[in-house]
Amino acid sequence: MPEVRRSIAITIDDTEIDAYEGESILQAARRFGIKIPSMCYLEGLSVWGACRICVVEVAGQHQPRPACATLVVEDMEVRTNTARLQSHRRTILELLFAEGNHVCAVCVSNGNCELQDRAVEAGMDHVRFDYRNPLRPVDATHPKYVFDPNRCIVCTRCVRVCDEIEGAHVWDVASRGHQAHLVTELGQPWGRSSSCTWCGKCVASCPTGALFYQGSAVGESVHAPDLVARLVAARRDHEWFPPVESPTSPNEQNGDDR
Amino acid sequence: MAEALHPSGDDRFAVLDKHLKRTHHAQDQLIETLHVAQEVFGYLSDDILMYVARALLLPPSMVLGVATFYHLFNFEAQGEHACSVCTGTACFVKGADAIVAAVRDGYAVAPGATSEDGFLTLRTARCLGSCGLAPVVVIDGNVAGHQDARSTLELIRAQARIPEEVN
Amino acid sequence: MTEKTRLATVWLGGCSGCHMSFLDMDEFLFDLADRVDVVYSPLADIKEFPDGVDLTLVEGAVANDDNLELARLLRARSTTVVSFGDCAVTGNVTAMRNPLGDPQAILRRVYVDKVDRDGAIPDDRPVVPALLPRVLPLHQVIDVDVYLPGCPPPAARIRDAVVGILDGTLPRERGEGIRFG
Amino acid sequence: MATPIDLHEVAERELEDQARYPWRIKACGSTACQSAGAGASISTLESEVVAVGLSDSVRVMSTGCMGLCSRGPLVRVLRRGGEETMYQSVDRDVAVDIVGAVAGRGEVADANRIDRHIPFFTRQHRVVLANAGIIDPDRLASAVAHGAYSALEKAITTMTPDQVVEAIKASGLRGRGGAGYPVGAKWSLLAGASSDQKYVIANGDEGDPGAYMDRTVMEDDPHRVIEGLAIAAYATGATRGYIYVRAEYPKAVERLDRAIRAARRSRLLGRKVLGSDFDFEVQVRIGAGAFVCGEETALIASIEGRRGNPRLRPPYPTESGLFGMPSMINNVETLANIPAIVSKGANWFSSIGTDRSTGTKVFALAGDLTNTGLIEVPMGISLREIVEDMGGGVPDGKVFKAAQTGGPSGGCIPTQFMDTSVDYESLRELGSIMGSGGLIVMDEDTSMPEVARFFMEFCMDESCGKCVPCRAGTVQLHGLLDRICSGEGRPGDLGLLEELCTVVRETSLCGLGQSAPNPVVSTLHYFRDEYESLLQEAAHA
Repeated sequence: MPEVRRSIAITIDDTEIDAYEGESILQAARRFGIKIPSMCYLEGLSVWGACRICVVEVAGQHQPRPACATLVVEDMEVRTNTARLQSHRRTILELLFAEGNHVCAVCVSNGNCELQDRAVEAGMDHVRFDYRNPLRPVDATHPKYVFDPNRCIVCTRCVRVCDEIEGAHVWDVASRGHQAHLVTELGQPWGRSSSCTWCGKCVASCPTGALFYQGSAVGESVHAPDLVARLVAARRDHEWFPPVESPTSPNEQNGDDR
Repeated sequence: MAEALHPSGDDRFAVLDKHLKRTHHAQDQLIETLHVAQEVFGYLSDDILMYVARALLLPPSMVLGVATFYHLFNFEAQGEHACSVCTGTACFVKGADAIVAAVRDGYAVAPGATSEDGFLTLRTARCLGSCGLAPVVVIDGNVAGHQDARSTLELIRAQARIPEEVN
Repeated sequence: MTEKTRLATVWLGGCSGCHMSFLDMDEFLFDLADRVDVVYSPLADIKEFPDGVDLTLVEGAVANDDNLELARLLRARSTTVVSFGDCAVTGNVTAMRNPLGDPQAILRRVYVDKVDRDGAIPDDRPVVPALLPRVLPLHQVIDVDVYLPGCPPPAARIRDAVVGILDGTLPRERGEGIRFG
Repeated sequence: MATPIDLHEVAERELEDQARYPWRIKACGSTACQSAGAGASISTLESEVVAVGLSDSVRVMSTGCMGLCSRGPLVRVLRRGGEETMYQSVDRDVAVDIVGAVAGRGEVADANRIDRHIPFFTRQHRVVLANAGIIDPDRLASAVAHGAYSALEKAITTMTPDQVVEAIKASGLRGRGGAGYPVGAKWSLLAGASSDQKYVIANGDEGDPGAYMDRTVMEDDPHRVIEGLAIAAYATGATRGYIYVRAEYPKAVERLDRAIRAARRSRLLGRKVLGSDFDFEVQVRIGAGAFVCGEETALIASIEGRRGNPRLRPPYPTESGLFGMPSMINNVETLANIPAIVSKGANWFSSIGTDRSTGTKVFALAGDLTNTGLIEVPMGISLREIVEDMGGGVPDGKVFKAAQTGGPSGGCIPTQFMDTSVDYESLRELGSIMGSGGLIVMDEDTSMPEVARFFMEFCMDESCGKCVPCRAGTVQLHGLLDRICSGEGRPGDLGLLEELCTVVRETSLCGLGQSAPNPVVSTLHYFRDEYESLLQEAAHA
């Protein structure tokens, strides 16, 4: 039986809501339909708190706080969309666009990309920083999937889903700082990895076009970020809902009128 | 009783195994284990990383992730000689850049890399804590203070001669 | 009747797709023609970028020294400059050579190494302009007033932006009007 | 099980032993003097003593840092009864002369004598470094003879854990690692945490370029760090401790390891410390070259054998730290203050320094100064006293431009603030921080945008890469500074630089990112004209 959770009254953007004890600002906001943009957060996975897109202002605190990793406290007053936050989010998105090689026009995730969507929401119509244009070879050695690090924002959703949900821990982050990048096993091509179970959860969880199915053309990649939350809920509550749409294979969806 | 030989016949594994045994194959000893492995083998090859991963029951990608996070681990064979130039603040103020440039040009070796002939590995070091003697270089483990480009190149040459004299 | 707006469109390092999309405005082009004089454009045979341009749409990234020269010239002679399409705004496909580094190496690979025989890098200056070391978005070379992303920007988006600029009603928040790709 | 050590007996025996020699020659064997050639001069001193037949009356010993590193190798000659002479630049020849002078044959050249009455020495107040350069760090008895572990004994035998925490609170001691958080408050947080297992951790991951205070303490007086950690454990209910040392300090690791083994043999560590009911085990853990591991949560991750990624706080380590247990991390210099506070009392300690910044601070003086090296001064001393009096001012007739404190997280203090009191609040008001104690003096030739670029390169390289503002923001900040410095700045660059500084500062995950913009903000504040003239040059080019 689900336990009864204590309610905590907080205010988000002048709306009073009853959050649950132990819940983050982001979780509470989403339950009440208040949109706070995020990137590295994925319901069902551990909190990473690194993209800093979900920063909000909490009354009494000088520094903005990540909504995904800040637990609600009685009488907390949160603002999610001040001019300062909008400006910070836009700058962070510019940093991400300048860091990799995000060429939306030729991307499998064009039109289905969280990074692209966040940029639109943030009003980012250009990037003021110099593009870094790193050289990052694509790994297409896996029979079923492709990893294009040019589009990777190191949100580690794939690392976490592979470790926490699938239990294979194929992925991890190697190096550090601006050289931090994803690796499978000891950095050999993904296709040679013996621990990959071909489950596709990493592809489903990827917010951008960094992970996709072999054979996907521009705009064809479909992610299913809610797959993880559904899996976690199913395991916890032993209630299995049929997926609303196919969570994995985009090929089955090619007939869709998009 | 002597430690059992590694199946490969490479008795350096015995040293690593001894460390693993002493630390009860504890996963939190990963960094120490990598230190020992590097000391024994000179650098961390894929085989060694896989060996450590298996010994500590850790995913290989996690071992690689940890090893590559820290600056002091090498993944390639190192040069016969090593020259580390301190680029801490005091050494920076006193002109460490010129020393790095001189060694780089003199031995055609980029900082962090080994010259093609395997003679010299050039490194830049975060503060060595000898700021009173800035700029400081370390050649094959010997610290030398108050250096400039010329004296550093001379020290490397002198170091290179030592084995000849011994022979 | 007020004087017509002097409009220029420029084609730098891009595929001309943005200009095609411009033409896709179809019958609106007639309405536009009532309000603007096209004083310079790849769609018109005008050799020199003229003085006193009110509004210039620039397609393409800055990829070679010709692009660079024209970008500076058009900036000096235009009141409002629009980065027109993803190549101008981000570098986009044109800038995909940047990670590969030195353009000479790329030229050699394309014109010499991959050619069966008698390959040579075309370098007949000034007919063939020299490539810049890196392809740059327009705003890294000159000041840009309005950004109009899209690859290409859909015709409706171009129309909204141009009308907004002409009427002085271009909103700050443009929603989907700024989506890349 | 070994019987507990009788500290008084060991101390007495050691002092008697020392008194047997009419002469003692102490040679600094610390890293700085070693790199100036101390190894050769020490062996010459030893062989000369034998050669002149004075083995029975002269004892040569290698000690830790004597402070005036720029003039090393340093040697002190002590005659029974008190007379003491200090020598500088002791090479083999001077070493021969020193032994000759002791033997009554000849003299050492004046140029090699150091006047002990110069402000560099007289203005110091040594608490943390009280034994550095005096004891033999490799011998427990030598440390015990100079008071080591008497404070631990006092705490265990005469004070309750609460009383120890109260004493630290009353002393006003603040964290010496940078931020200056009140130490007593941290201790009571851990003391109040209920758990079967708690950890205390000494942070010896001193990473600021230009700072080597902690290394000196760990190398020259390792027992003081261990004792401080043991007292912290006793006061907070922890039974296990770690000393996290950066791998660049192999000698510190070696000495700490040896000191821990010696202390355990004497029942100063281990089960039933000094015969009491207090159990405490200590382990040294070695980093592997990552500045960010100085950050508490990254340090914990590193001890656990993971990537040194900081994580979000709360929960704070005192709630959930190492292996998920309540843990407390104190900086090495912080812990080295503990024995003196317990021994001499909180009042004695708080009488040193200022009201809100009590005690002393060790600084590593470096850069464009006549005397560089390690000093320990009371808080509240003016920057002018440190730079001009103790440091001997800027050499070669050059003019002082700025002092940099706090390393890559700190800022520059220009000449108009030379009379500022050196304490946590005053430095913060000037846009710098106390930091761990690196103090680098720059003369008129130094380009401040270059200095900012240098520190930003450091932060960029040392960013763990987890959060976007730090990982990608430091790269862009460095790029902006790089092009400004190389004369290719663009008109809007300063505005962009400032905006990005704000974003990185306000949205980064941990202290490294949050403070990375400080050197830029500080130099922009005081030396904006240098940036502007670089941009003007670029515009005209």
